[in-house]
Amino acid sequence: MSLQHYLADCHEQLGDKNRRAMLMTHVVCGYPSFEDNWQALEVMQEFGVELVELQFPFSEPSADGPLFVKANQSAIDAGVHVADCFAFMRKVSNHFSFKVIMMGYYNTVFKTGSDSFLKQLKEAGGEAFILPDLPVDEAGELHSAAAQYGLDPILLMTPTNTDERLQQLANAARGFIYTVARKGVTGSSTDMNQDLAEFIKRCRQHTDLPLAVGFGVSKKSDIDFIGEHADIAVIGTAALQAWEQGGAVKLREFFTQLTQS
Amino acid sequence: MSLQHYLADCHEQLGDKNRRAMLMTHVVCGYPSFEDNWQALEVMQEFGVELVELQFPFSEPSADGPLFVKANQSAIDAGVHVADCFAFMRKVSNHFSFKVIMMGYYNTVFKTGSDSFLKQLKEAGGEAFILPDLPVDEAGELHSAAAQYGLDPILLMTPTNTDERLQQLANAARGFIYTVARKGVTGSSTDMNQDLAEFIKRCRQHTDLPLAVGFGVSKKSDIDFIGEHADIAVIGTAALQAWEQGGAVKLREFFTQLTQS
Amino acid sequence: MDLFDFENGREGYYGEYGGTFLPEILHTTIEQLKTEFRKAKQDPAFWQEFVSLMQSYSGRPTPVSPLPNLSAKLGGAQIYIKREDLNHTGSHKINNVMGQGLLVKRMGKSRVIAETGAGQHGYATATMAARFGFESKIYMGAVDVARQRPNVFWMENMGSEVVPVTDGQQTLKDAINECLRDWVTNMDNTHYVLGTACGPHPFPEMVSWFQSIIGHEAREQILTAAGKLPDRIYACVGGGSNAIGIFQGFMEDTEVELIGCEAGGFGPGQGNHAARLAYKDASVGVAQGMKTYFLQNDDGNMLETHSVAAGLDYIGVNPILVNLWEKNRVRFEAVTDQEVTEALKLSMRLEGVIPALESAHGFAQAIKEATQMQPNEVILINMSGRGDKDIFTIADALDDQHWKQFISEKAAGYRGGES
Amino acid sequence: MDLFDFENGREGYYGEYGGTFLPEILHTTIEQLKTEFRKAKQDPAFWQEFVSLMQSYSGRPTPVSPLPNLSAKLGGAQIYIKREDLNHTGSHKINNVMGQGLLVKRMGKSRVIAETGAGQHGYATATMAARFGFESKIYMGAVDVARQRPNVFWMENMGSEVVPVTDGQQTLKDAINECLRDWVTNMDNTHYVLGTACGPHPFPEMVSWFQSIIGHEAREQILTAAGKLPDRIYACVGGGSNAIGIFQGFMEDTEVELIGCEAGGFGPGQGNHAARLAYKDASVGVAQGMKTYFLQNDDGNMLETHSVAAGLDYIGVNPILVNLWEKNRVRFEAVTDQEVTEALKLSMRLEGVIPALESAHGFAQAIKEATQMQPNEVILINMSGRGDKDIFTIADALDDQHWKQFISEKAAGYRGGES
Ligand SMILES: Cc1ncc(COP(=O)(O)O)c(C=O)c1O
Ligand SMILES: Cc1ncc(COP(=O)(O)O)c(C=O)c1O
Repeated sequence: MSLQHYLADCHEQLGDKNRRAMLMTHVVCGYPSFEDNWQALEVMQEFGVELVELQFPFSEPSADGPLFVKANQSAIDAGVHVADCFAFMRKVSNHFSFKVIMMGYYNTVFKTGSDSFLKQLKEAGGEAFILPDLPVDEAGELHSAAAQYGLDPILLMTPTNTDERLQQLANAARGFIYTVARKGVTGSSTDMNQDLAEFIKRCRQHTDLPLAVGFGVSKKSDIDFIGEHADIAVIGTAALQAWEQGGAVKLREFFTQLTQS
Repeated sequence: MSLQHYLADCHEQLGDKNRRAMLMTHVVCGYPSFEDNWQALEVMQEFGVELVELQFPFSEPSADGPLFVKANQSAIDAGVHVADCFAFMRKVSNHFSFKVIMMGYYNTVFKTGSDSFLKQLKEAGGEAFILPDLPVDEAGELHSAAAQYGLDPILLMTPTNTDERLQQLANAARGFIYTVARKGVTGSSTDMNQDLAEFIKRCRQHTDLPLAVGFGVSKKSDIDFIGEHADIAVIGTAALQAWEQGGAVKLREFFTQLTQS
Repeated sequence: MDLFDFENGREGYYGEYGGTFLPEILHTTIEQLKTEFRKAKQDPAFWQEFVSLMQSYSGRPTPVSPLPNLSAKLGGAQIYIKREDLNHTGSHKINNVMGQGLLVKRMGKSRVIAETGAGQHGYATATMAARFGFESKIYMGAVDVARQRPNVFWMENMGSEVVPVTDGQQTLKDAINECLRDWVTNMDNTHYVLGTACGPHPFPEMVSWFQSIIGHEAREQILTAAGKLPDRIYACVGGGSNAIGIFQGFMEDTEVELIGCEAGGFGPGQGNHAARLAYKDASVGVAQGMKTYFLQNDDGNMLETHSVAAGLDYIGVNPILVNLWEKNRVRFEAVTDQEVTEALKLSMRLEGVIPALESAHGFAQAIKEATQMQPNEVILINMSGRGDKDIFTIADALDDQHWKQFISEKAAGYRGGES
Repeated sequence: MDLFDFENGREGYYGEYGGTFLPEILHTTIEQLKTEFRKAKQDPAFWQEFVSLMQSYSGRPTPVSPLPNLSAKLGGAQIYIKREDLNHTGSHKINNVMGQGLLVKRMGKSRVIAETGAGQHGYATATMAARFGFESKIYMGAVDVARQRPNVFWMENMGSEVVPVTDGQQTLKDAINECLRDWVTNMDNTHYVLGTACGPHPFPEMVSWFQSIIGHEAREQILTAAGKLPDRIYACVGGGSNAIGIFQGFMEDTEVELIGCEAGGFGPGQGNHAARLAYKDASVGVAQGMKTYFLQNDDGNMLETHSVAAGLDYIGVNPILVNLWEKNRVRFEAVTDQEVTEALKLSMRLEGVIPALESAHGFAQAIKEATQMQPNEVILINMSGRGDKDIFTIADALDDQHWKQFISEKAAGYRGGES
């Protein structure tokens, strides 16, 4: 089943009752440790997240905010390699019911070799990949190869894009689209407002794919907003912050407030 | 009696028996104190020096070596003024039998005003002045004025001078001539050798005035050498060094070795 | 050979290298920059404005000086140096920065950001910002802030905010990441003044263009001074801007050998140096906005690098130079810290010139090769900057005891409350 | 007006000032110098050699830069600066030094000595000595050695011996005395490279001649840049070499007002400053080889002086300038330390230029006067040197806490054995 169909199914099952948006969460592979990751994923599973990004740590995470930068760096310092990330992904995709997406920077793919990387990703049970520093103009070959493996490239749409560009992105996108709620890097909170709603509407005009909204999602009201205007809420930094504050307990608290009805 | 006649008389009295050269010694006014100066002069008197230079301390004693530089500086720091030097000179010239010569830098004269300076010098019983930084070319007016007061400008002849220049110096010189035994500043010892003898001979060709030899005179053999080739041995740094080592006692020892027969 | 005709149809690519690898949110910004840059490049009045600004403000043309004593001592080729050290702010970095300043004015932006490693580029940017009246923020690895405090002092006094970057290795590459983070947030009013011929297109082309002023001047000057073209030209390569700057004057002169001199640090071996091409420790990757050779491990994560010269201590390299290297148009060599220190001493003693530690890499390689050349051959070295602002680093490199004592006494004075 | 025709028949005199007041032992040496200098001055090839050396080695001509932001902010005259800071070694001192170097070569001497206060002249002399292959010794007041260690570091590294002078006030004047002492000993093979337009004739004339390159360039440049002659020219006056250097370009232009800016230090009052003419604390005297105004007491002994700028902290002044002052051709003003610091801050912030503390005296006086001038009037300031080598002094003057912390950490690092 394709990612897009999976999400359509999820959406249908969800109905309108419990919560308004599907959820995509994020862990940085090996930070603080793979054991921590696993426990965090168990909590996420409890709360029924539909998608999880596993970030492959990179030494130059220039699109990330301070918390993820530190997480990337710590994981590398702790000796986390690409092979470890794939091994972990395989365990995760075998065990959990949510779908797993690789997130990282293009050099990880490039250096591993596109084909080798995609093959391993497929074998590890990944569904898609998000590479924020690989613009669509540079991604042609990778996307074709991915298609052969049935892997979806997740593209980002941003408030600064022209309509023309949004259309170009839509044409290349598969699975779903990651709409960036604001300028800046991951981390600080976003004001979910009319501007954002209009930006999402602009995106919607170019694609039928589900729309995820990311960057700074941290509150119940954010989820409600995204449920109303888009499809998937991306929860990144806020969850890691909770984990750092108190592991599974705090993370559970965080998801409880986020998903309470 | 003019300085030149005084020296001729002294020379005659000396004969050839006790020592070969007349002596000119040096004190820096007010260093270490006027009392020390006085005691030093008493010792010098004991040993029958014919001439004494009283150096008026100057802040920029660029022709002096380290010991005199320090002495000049200390005297100024201790508050020695030009007026104090004249007052001291008057006392000295009243009390002692040697003749007194002002030594210093031209700015002391210039700043006091030439006429005022010469007048005070005369009144203080000075016979002459030595201003090592006032070249003969710049000294015309001062020398004329000095002549009116019966004061002698003591000029320096140096080994670097041409014959022409030596003649020019000889023409302007009065009293005696200070021949500089070597390049450099006061202080370190001089090798009294054939070169020096020849230089003195060159000077002699230009003048009948008594010739003093200065810069680094410190040993009996120097005095002998000077006695043989010139007229007056100038004892500067070496005597001050003795004084600094042990006051009147050491100074007396110094002169004893210098003048023993 | 026009380096920038992109005849293969891939704008911003030099052979396999270059490109624009940036977050989508910067797409519009970078397109706008490309457009403005293209317009400026096609407008002869713009270049004229640039040249006359550099003349009146920075003292261009900088001269080419012969080094007769060094040449005589080595007994080989006649050595000349192009004097980028005589620029205002003391290095070639000002060429690029003033050029970008003019572009910023055209784009109507009011704020600039810049990364800096050695501090020279930050210093130049702070200067430019003061002169153009821009708000400015300089990102600098915390390690570099510590080793280049004098530059920080001047940047701050010229009104720039200097932000120490504590991520990663806390050096140049991390400062670049931090600039990108600022830029994705503030692109509306902010231009990122990249300091070397690296990063996403159009930066390599743009920086190269502004720095080509070095090569154009130098060609004419060396012809006058030496009566012939140089046989070899040496330039240190950090990001590669001063090298491509001087090389561009001689691209058509195929008989002129071009030599890029990288930071050999302690010598070969991962982590010991910052030589991307001369040693065998780097491989092709994509980071910091571009595809080029990087000092990276098998996972594509960047290695630690080392050089006595902060300005050469960088993981990546100018993609244009990589292409020229593959085409055998530019030879790459690495010079160790120790060779650099020796070259520095020689040039101070024999010629009274103090190259920056970066530039001294070019001197060192030239010195090695000059002895094997003939007295009728000519060497030109790009003296990209002056060393006197590196006093702390150079004093440490020379292990100068007087200096250490002076610093200790100064510190004691501060503790005692005097200033 | 030819300053050097000595029509009154007294060679080396400017009105009542100047002359040659040296120990007899130097008579022959100074005569020989006068002769060689006279020959050189009458030989157009010599000046040509000088100019081309300065072009290829020091980057001359240095530009004239407009300061549009400062001018706009002050709302008065249009301000321009002559960029002597862009010279090799960072100040105008190199002009004089390279010129004397050429003379030394002509005289066949092999050793040079020099005094230095701010360190700039010593630095330039060490550079020249390295370049010409002369042995060299630099005398520097011990107080100045302590406050200008970076310059000492470079001098030593260029092969000069730096001798701290512990006599007197341990500053510039004492270093001059010490040079004279060395010279009376070693005149056979040694030339004394005096650093400013002071001392015995022919030094004031000689130094002025070499420095006149500033004024000759500047006149042409300001005409091009501003379209007219400047209404006023400001130059700081230590010994007076940069001032007489720029003024000489405009001697015939009687409509151009020339303003010498002295070190006002803490303000008027003996011992508080180094203003010989602008304040009333100096009088005529004879010292350091010349007759001129000195800061001295009634006994003719020199006073303590003070300035934030070591290079202006001097008891005497160029006799040529004194004569021009008496003739009302040059106006003298004094600028206090505090005004200087403010001017420095303004020029850094608004224009990205860092004048040496010495040069900042000219800036400060111009800033004071510009506001009362009309926008169609033009000011030219001689920026005699760059401030970045004064970092220790400037950081202290600005009481920079980061800097103090940096120095303390650096010192702690040295104590800990790291370097
Ligand atoms: C003086 C100097 N030279 C060279 C470099 C290296 O940069 P690039 O290779 O871009 O010229 C730097 C960088 O800071 C520098 O300051
Ligand atoms: C930069 C600079 N300007 C000015 C001066 C003052 O000297 P002068 O008056 O001879 O130009 C100095 C002296 O060291 C200096 O270094």
